[in-house]
Amino acid sequence: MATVLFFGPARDAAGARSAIVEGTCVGEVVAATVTRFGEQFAQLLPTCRVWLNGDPATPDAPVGIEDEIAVLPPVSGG
Amino acid sequence: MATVLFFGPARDAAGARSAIVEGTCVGEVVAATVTRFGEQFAQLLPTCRVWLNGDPATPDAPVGIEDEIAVLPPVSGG
Amino acid sequence: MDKADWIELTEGPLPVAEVLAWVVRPGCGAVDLFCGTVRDHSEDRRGVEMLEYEAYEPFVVPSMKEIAHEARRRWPEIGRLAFLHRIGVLTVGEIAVAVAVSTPHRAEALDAVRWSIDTLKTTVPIWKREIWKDGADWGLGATELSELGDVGLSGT
Amino acid sequence: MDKADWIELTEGPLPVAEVLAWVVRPGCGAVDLFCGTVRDHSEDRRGVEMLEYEAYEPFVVPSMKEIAHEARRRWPEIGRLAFLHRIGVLTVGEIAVAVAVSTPHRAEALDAVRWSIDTLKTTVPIWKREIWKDGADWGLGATELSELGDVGLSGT
Repeated sequence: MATVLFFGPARDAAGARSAIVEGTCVGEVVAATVTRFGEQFAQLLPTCRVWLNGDPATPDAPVGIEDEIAVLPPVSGG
Repeated sequence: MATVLFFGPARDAAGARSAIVEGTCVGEVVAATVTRFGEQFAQLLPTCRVWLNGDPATPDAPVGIEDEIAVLPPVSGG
Repeated sequence: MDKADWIELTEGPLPVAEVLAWVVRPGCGAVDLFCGTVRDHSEDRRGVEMLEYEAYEPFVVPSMKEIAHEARRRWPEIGRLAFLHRIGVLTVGEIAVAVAVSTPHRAEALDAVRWSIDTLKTTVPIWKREIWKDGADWGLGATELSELGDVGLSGT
Repeated sequence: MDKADWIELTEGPLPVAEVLAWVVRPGCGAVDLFCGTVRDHSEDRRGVEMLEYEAYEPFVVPSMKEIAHEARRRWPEIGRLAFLHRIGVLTVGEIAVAVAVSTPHRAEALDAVRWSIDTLKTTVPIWKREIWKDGADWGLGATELSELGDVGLSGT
């Protein structure tokens, strides 16, 4: 279980800024978001990077309630 | 005969900002400056560009008292 | 501002005149300042009136600091360096991002600014939403987020 | 300032903050501003305190206008463009030259500024004298004056 943050287009696609999502590692949590947030979000996800507590995450990284996973779509700053 | 202006290091070498110099064309006037302003100026002259009334001059361009010849050493603006 | 890098994320107008004065150093003869401004169009979207920038806020400054660190590694001649980005709603003509660098000679300042803004656009977690007369949507031409390591090893 | 180019030779401090605000255009998302500042050293001359710039004054603005014209030919995307040069005595840290350009996208602004400052340094009739504690002499690293045509046909 971890907090997942959605940014930019991923927020619109998920319909939420953040959510508590089940799972014991990053990969499980991300898989659960796909089920929960539907088709539009699932389509966007492959273009997104996933960070764990501010750093790029590997799918097998373990997570708990204190952890923050961020779903980061293609950026457009500047 | 034309007015000759000296800029930057050419002014120091000639010891003057400007001078009225004899000659009926640019080449003659420039040759006369060499005689008149000495060795240091003569050494600098090959690195200089010569303009007539604001445009690059050819040696055979005729000149008169109204004309302005400028001796422009390597530039260092900016 | 005594430190050598001025790195800031802010909701207010970017103090670019102050940045420009701050970045000048006695040992540097060149300053380059790049500003990204809000444009009234984007690809085929005409009449863009505002942009709204949002960020993964806690990680913007750290990410810009990494770029600054890498820029100084590549151009050790850099005197001062400033990266500022604005978030929130901006209208046409307002400055969203400013990158400024001073170096002894001009080539390094120009190179460092170009590399920095290019890198900032692909590695800093910021998104823009374009708002025009009849709608709003996320910025076109977004770039998949890169790690600095990915871009850091190519070029120069 | 309604005209598209701001080209000026002046004895006073360059109004760079004003230039920066002026150069922004609604259709342009990028502004680049390069400033050449007075440096406290030059090659092996340490402790430079002041620079004195002199110019063949009547021909500085025309020469900068030619550069502006050629820059617009090369980068038709340019929105506004400013070239300002100062003459007289300047102390360390003061701005001697400013080049600013706005374009829709950033690559063109950066390219146009680089080409413009490089060209300005070789085609505009200006000379600097360096004044340090124990002496004064003309700037090192001066470049033989070129016609814009000479440089205009190479590159890009």
